[in-house]
Amino acid sequence: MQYCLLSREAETHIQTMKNRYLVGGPITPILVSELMTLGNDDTGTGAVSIFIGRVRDDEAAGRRVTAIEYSAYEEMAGKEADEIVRTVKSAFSDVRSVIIVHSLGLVKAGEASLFIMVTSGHRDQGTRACRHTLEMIKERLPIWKKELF
Amino acid sequence: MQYCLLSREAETHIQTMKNRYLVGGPITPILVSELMTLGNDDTGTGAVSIFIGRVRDDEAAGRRVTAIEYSAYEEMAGKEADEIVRTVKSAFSDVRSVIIVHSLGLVKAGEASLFIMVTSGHRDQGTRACRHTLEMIKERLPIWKKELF
Amino acid sequence: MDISVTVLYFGAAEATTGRKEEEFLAGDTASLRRQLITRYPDLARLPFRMALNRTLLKEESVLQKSDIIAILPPFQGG
Amino acid sequence: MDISVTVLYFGAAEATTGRKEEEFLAGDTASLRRQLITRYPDLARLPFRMALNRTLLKEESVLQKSDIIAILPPFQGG
Repeated sequence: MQYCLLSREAETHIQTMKNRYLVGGPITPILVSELMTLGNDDTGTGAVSIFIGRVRDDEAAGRRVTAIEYSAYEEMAGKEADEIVRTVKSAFSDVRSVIIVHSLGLVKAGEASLFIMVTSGHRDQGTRACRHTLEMIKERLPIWKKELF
Repeated sequence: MQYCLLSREAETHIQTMKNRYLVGGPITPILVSELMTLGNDDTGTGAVSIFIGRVRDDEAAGRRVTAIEYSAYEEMAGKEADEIVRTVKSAFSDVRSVIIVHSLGLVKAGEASLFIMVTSGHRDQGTRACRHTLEMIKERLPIWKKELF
Repeated sequence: MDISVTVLYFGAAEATTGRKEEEFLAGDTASLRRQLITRYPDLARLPFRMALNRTLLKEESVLQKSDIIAILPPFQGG
Repeated sequence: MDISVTVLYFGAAEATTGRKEEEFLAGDTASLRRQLITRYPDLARLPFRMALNRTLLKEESVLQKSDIIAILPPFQGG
């Protein structure tokens, strides 16, 4: 499992991961740093494309969002995320790895709830694959949110 | 200057920055972490798009690249990078910040030589602006490389 | 022949039905869908799709013993 | 009227000319370009563009005292 590769420093974060795709609470800067070390030893990687989704403090009907509570059909989400990774890798032959992590539970405004990292030989396929992964996540991951004010 | 916002921990890295766009040597994971904290307090940001360019150990005529030495016309590079940031911000109204850092000097295979971060309200303009920034960097920054074997 | 299946409610479907899961007797997904909308008219307005054993249902299907059906309002992740 | 300008060499242009900078006497960039290629025939094969006072030259231009011209092989950053 990918998260077994992470260092001691991130262990407390990793222990909250429900599977390799879902983490309880926000995706903290420390977890992001640790996830970014995955694939660091692959000297054939020339391009690393990352997307981080954050909770905005949007206004809705005069009230400001302070947090979002995410829930998921966890078993199906894991299966779908596996499928997304497989699809992206087969559609973009230059892609070397795809990492997806989504938050469950409470994430406050300003905190991150989604992390995508695609490593590739060159920039073109990498940036397109990262965007494609993002669109597939929105379309296929059984995750729901509830805005808190 | 943006790099004045960075924490004590990154000071040794920041001191090697020639200006806000150029850093001596590789873009280390610590520097990446620090750069990623910029804009963390902007709760209107919903999307963070990052591109990191790394040196590949490509083979050329039977020899393997072990490092790249980057050089630049520094004064012009600063001016052009300013212009790239201005252009991207005016072309993509949803973009909130654009950070560009490029290495000078020696960067070994596996190390990072380019960092781009675009924060935006939503994903669509952010991911497109990040890619556009990358293309403009390739087209407009007066930077050269020498492969070492 | 009607058999017993488990129905899981997610997102707004959980709020609409007031429960996380429930047992139903049904022979196929079309019949189950009709029972769901009869019991919870608001479900039709979410709208919702169904997953059968963790796979999104593309067309109506006969149900087997121990099948798990999930009621999925529009996804909101990312 | 020819005036003295500074020419800076970058990337492969530095390797080709064996120097980082040099003074030239020229009245405009077209004349300077001819002198450069006469002195360093290999420069034409790089190829190169020129920057006048840190701005990429779009068309030939008259030179002023203290102008700085940079010789720019194709960019390779990113």
